[in-house]
Amino acid sequence: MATSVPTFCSDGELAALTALFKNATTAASFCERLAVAGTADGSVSLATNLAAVNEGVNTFFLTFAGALVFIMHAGFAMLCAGAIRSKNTMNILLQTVLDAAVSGICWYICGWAFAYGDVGRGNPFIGDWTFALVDWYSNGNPSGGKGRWSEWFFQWAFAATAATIPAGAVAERFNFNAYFAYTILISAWVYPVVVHWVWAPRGWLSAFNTTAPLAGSGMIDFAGSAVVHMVGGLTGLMGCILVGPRLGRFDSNGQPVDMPGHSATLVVLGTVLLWFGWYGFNPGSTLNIVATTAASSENLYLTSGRAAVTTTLSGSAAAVVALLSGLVRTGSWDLISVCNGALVGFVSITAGCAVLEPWAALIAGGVGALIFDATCWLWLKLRIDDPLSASPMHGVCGAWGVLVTGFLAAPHYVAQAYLNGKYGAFYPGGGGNLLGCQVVGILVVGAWTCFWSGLLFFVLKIFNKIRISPEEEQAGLDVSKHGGSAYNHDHGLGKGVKPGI
Amino acid sequence: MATSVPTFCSDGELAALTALFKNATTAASFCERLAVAGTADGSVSLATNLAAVNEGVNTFFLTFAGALVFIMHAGFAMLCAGAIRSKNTMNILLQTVLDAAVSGICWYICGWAFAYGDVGRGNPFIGDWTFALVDWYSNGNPSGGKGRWSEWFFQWAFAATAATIPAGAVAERFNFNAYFAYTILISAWVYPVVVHWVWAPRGWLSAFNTTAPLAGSGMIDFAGSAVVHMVGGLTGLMGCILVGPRLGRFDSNGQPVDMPGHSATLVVLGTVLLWFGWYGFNPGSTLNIVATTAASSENLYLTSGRAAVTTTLSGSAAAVVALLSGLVRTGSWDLISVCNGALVGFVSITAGCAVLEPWAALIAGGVGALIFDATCWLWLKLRIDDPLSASPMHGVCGAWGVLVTGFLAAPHYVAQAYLNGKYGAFYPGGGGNLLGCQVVGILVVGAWTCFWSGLLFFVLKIFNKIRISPEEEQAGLDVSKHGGSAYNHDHGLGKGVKPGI
Amino acid sequence: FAAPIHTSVGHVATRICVPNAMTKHQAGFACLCAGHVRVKNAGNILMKNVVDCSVGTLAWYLLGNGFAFGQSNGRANPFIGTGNFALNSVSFTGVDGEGYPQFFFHWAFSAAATTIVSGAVAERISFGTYMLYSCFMSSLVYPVVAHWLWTQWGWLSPLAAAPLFGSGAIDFAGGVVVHTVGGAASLIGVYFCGPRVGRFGIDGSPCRGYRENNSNLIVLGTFLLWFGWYGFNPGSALAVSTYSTAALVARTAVTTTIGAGTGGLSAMLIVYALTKKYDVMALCNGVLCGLVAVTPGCGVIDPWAAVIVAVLAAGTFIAVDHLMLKLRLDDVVSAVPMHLGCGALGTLCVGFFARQQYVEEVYGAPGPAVGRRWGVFFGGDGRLLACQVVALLSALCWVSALLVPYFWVARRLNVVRVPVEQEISGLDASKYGVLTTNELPTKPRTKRAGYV
Repeated sequence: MATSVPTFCSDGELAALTALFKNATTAASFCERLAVAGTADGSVSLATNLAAVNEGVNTFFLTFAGALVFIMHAGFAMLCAGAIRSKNTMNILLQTVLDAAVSGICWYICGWAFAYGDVGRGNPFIGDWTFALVDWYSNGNPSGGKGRWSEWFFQWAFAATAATIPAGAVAERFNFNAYFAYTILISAWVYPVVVHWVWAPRGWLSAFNTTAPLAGSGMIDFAGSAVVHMVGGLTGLMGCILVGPRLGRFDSNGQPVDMPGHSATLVVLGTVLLWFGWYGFNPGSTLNIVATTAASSENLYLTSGRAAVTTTLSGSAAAVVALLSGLVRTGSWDLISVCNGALVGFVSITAGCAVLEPWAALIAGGVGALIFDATCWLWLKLRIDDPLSASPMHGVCGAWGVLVTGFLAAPHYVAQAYLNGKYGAFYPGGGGNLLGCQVVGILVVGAWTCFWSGLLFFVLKIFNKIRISPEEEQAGLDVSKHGGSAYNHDHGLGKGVKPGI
Repeated sequence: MATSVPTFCSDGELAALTALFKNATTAASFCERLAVAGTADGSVSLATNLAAVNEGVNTFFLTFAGALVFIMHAGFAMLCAGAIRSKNTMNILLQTVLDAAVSGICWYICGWAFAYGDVGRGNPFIGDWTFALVDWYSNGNPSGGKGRWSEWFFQWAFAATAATIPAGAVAERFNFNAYFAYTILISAWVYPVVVHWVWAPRGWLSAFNTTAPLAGSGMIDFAGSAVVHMVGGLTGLMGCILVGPRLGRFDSNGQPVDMPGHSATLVVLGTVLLWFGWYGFNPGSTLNIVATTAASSENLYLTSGRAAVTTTLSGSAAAVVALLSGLVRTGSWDLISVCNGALVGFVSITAGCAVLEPWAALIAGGVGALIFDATCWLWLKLRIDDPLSASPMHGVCGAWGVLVTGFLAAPHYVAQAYLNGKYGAFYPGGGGNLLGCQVVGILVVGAWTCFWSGLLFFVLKIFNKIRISPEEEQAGLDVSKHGGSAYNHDHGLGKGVKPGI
Repeated sequence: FAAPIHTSVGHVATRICVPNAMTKHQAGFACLCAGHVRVKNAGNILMKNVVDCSVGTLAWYLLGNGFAFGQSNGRANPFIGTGNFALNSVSFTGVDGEGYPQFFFHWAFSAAATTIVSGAVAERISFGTYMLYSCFMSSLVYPVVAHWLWTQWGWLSPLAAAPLFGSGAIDFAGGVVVHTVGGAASLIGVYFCGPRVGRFGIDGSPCRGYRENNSNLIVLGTFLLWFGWYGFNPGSALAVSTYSTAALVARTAVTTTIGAGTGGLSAMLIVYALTKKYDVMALCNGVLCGLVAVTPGCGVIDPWAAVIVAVLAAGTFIAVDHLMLKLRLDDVVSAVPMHLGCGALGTLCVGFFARQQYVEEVYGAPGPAVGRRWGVFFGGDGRLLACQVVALLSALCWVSALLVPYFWVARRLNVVRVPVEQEISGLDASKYGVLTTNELPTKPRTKRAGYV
């Protein structure tokens, strides 16, 4: 398309080369052939083109991965809907959809700013810049260069996931206003601050902090076992402790009464969709897939590919262990156990998916499944009623995932994915720095989350706004709050129960 | 970030250029601009960077294609659940989820090693290296360079698909232990060996075998009509022959009694999810989307793009043919026929999606649909009860897909996708080499699969472990084996049927 | 050499991966529609969705792709494409000839436009009429509008050598081409089909029980559609190989997200204000309205503008939905308010909110013959707005000109609806030989506690 042939040489250089080759045509042709490396006026350069292509590929990668993370909402919705009784289905579906919507707005207004708004002036505790994406276009952002829209999008998908996890724990009896309050609290305040600590380049816990990392190491939480899952799971735990068990969940002797979900098909659909989405969650967390130097590109794509493999193996191991554990406990091949097991495996590998060996992934998943079963048993003894087992799964196994990374993070993989290079205590020479950071991380993130969510739910409880009335609970939330039932299986002539619009 | 400016020239070269340009600054600038092509000490080179970027893009491509293949499990789960009676729903859902988990572990322990573990020492029959991903990081792998994690992941998704296909054929009456046995057998032994034959660079049937290909051609099975679908479908066939029909499927005169599935909505959801996943299955089977030379990149992306188009056309043609055939047979517009038709179209194009013209894809799909209908009719005459029609669909139409490729593989497309370049018998000059290899492939893969699965099921039958008791079958597997029912539409206070934990 | 390869890699990779997400769109529509119709007709609607995919593909392969993007000897006229039918002589090499991926991507778009109608006329249209309509839509109606707005020859296209009013109409991802066309077709279909038996009482007031059957399916469908939209909108950039297109792709993902979130929340709150119920259907509809409304402008507006557009969309949807019922137009899944109402609204909003630097990023800087115009609120002079209005009106005229006669003739021939007996017993049992839920009649009916 170009009207003039691009040339590498300035006029002076061309003249000198003409003198050298003793032929103007040869010199011109020589300079034209060199032009792939650049031109005298800088208008063409393969290196610039390649850098732009890199950025394009990275954007595509991150957008696509973000979309996969987003599809996890469909998974959560189906899982939650299937695992509760049909009279409260609409309520939980509403919450899942609303989580995505509300977290989008919160993340836009202040979430991103608290988490990553720290270019040149943030502090180790919190970011303070680019509220409401202001000046996003014209200013730089943490990754340098123009504002990376795709990064905002990807991180939003994560925030939405954290916000939607507690819904399962408090299902079937939570007041809708209380639900509204906590979803805003998490996505606008609790979650972004934790992200800043653990993932931002200046965060005090961050392994990306190269100036003053904690214990010379920082905490390794690759895709968010602590940041996403512990925050969501522990909020759910505080919620279901303070709201109390569902009516009739425990009989007068304190023995649990089974309340099976209404559709195993939906549970499986939800599980498989979550599994699918996890391949955006974990491999996508490299944030880039190519870079401008060969060595960093290699680190990125090996890390991302490995994350897919360890995720698969951990989930598989946990599902099989959960199947066998369920067989021992109940004597039947339990579908719900297997589904929960697979999800537990994914939660347990999320922190370490980039830095664990495949065999370590099997251990993380398998042990995670046992911890999950033990926690569920303990919760029932303590009369904590968590319909979806969200707090054992995300809260407790999230912590386990962070911990196991402190033991088993492999040296050569840590070197690929992180700069500080402190690795697991199991490997000779690992030392306890990383493990110490992981423990500190678990404690601090746990305390922060429990404090804020506990405070919120306690205040709501004082004002008696946390729980619906027993009559409403008996009738089901769908009828009492949402104007109808989720299923209208009439074969007749439209004698449905909903008022027509 | 760079502390010193990279330069193309050694000191001697710089001195000579300074003399030429009569100016040290010009000479230095000249060498800096050239540095994009490389440096004197080899530390920077655009070609190296580009190779790394390529690898990054390929990793991205393969990881997401693998994720798409994985979502086919959601499709299988919904399809199977919808097409059987609700009393056995949990059983088949459990199998589908467990297939993914078990195949992950089998593929880790020995599947990959049998299939692709052949660097520098494998034989044409089986691979023997990298069991349990050992030394994956430090050693090379078949694609050269460091271990490609994403390739393991992608191939696992294929193995899981092969393992999950038979579940539909033996649904509603199979013993769970027998199911466990065959899923391990397929994913650890039967399937990996076939993969080695047909896809590994040394496999005796492989079209990628450039040293001694069968008949100078090798068998073209681009995305696995034989490798994946025939293996799965014929295992299902052996299973449903040896386990016998469901109780009440044939009346005392041998006439089939209709046993409709319990939810057409789930069947359609499953079909569309499978359709979606197939766009990872077929286009992803190029394994790479860019390469280091322009010509090979072009071959890769044209092949991959074409696979998406032929897949779409074949599925559409088969769906329409199946609709019309159903209309002729039953006089009604049959939804299930259309869904099956679309899937048959995809199976039929899987072997040839990279090498068939669009019109040939229409033929492959349309004829496939008729073959499917004829096979289903024949199965009923023979009193073979395949609830999901998995064996006509995957087994028989898989063979058809391989066969049609032998006739209609287009010369210029074969040249793009394969090295040996033998094309279909329909085209002038094609000769019979490719067709011969396809026939040999069908026979050998069929015999291998039928032998192992037949042996397994025969042994199980001798020990009376293949089928559940008539009482259990009558009551439904969910209640008898899985401790409950898939659907609990009670609005009451937790009087569920599941035993408490 | 290397750079062009990467450019084309970007092209091909986007186009291959993106329609995958678009296929998810079909799954979304299927679930959404099946969730909305009464159980007795679920098989029918599912059937139509699968058929759209199949029949529509063949029509698109044979004719549609040629009318939309075809050329002969590098030329085409401003009104309609003229070559490359049945993928004939499409060039498959080089950067500009991505014939297969382009076919695949736009196939997914045309299937989306066609399927919109199936929900609106659900539960009563005859299958034959629908199938013929589906062919007609994907072979002629949709492709011509796509040609106008999205090709370098189209008379409304901003990519043209001399665009309309020096600007051309901006329809980034199909607010006119997909949604307005689909929505207008729905309106025509709904009008000519007439309401379902018993939908309106003798006094014209709507009867109960005609909306919503399974909220699980509706929510699943909503999420799948939302997911698919990340293929629909960001994918419309069609390449990611430079800084500006990369930023563009990502920005569309951001505006799409914010539009969906705001739309859902606003619709839910409006309905809460009206009925004091938190309504999951309103939320889901609101999400989809937000998505539809940001579609035409998602590449050229700011995040805050997406908030405003989505709030307006939620209001428009609810108002038009009520209006439809007042006019006794029975639109089963509210396709008209959603796709026509919000699609048109979004198209107009582009004329107000489009930002200069984004417009130039997407469509190129102004040249000697090619002007660039931007939104009225950013000091644009209204020419873009005028183009948007013209595009909207001409698309409406085109769809009406083709589909009104089609449905009119079908009604005169009395083949547009199924017989009333079949409608009452449900299409599934009478026509398709299946019930979607085979065990329902034998299972005990669900108890509806505390309700009459």
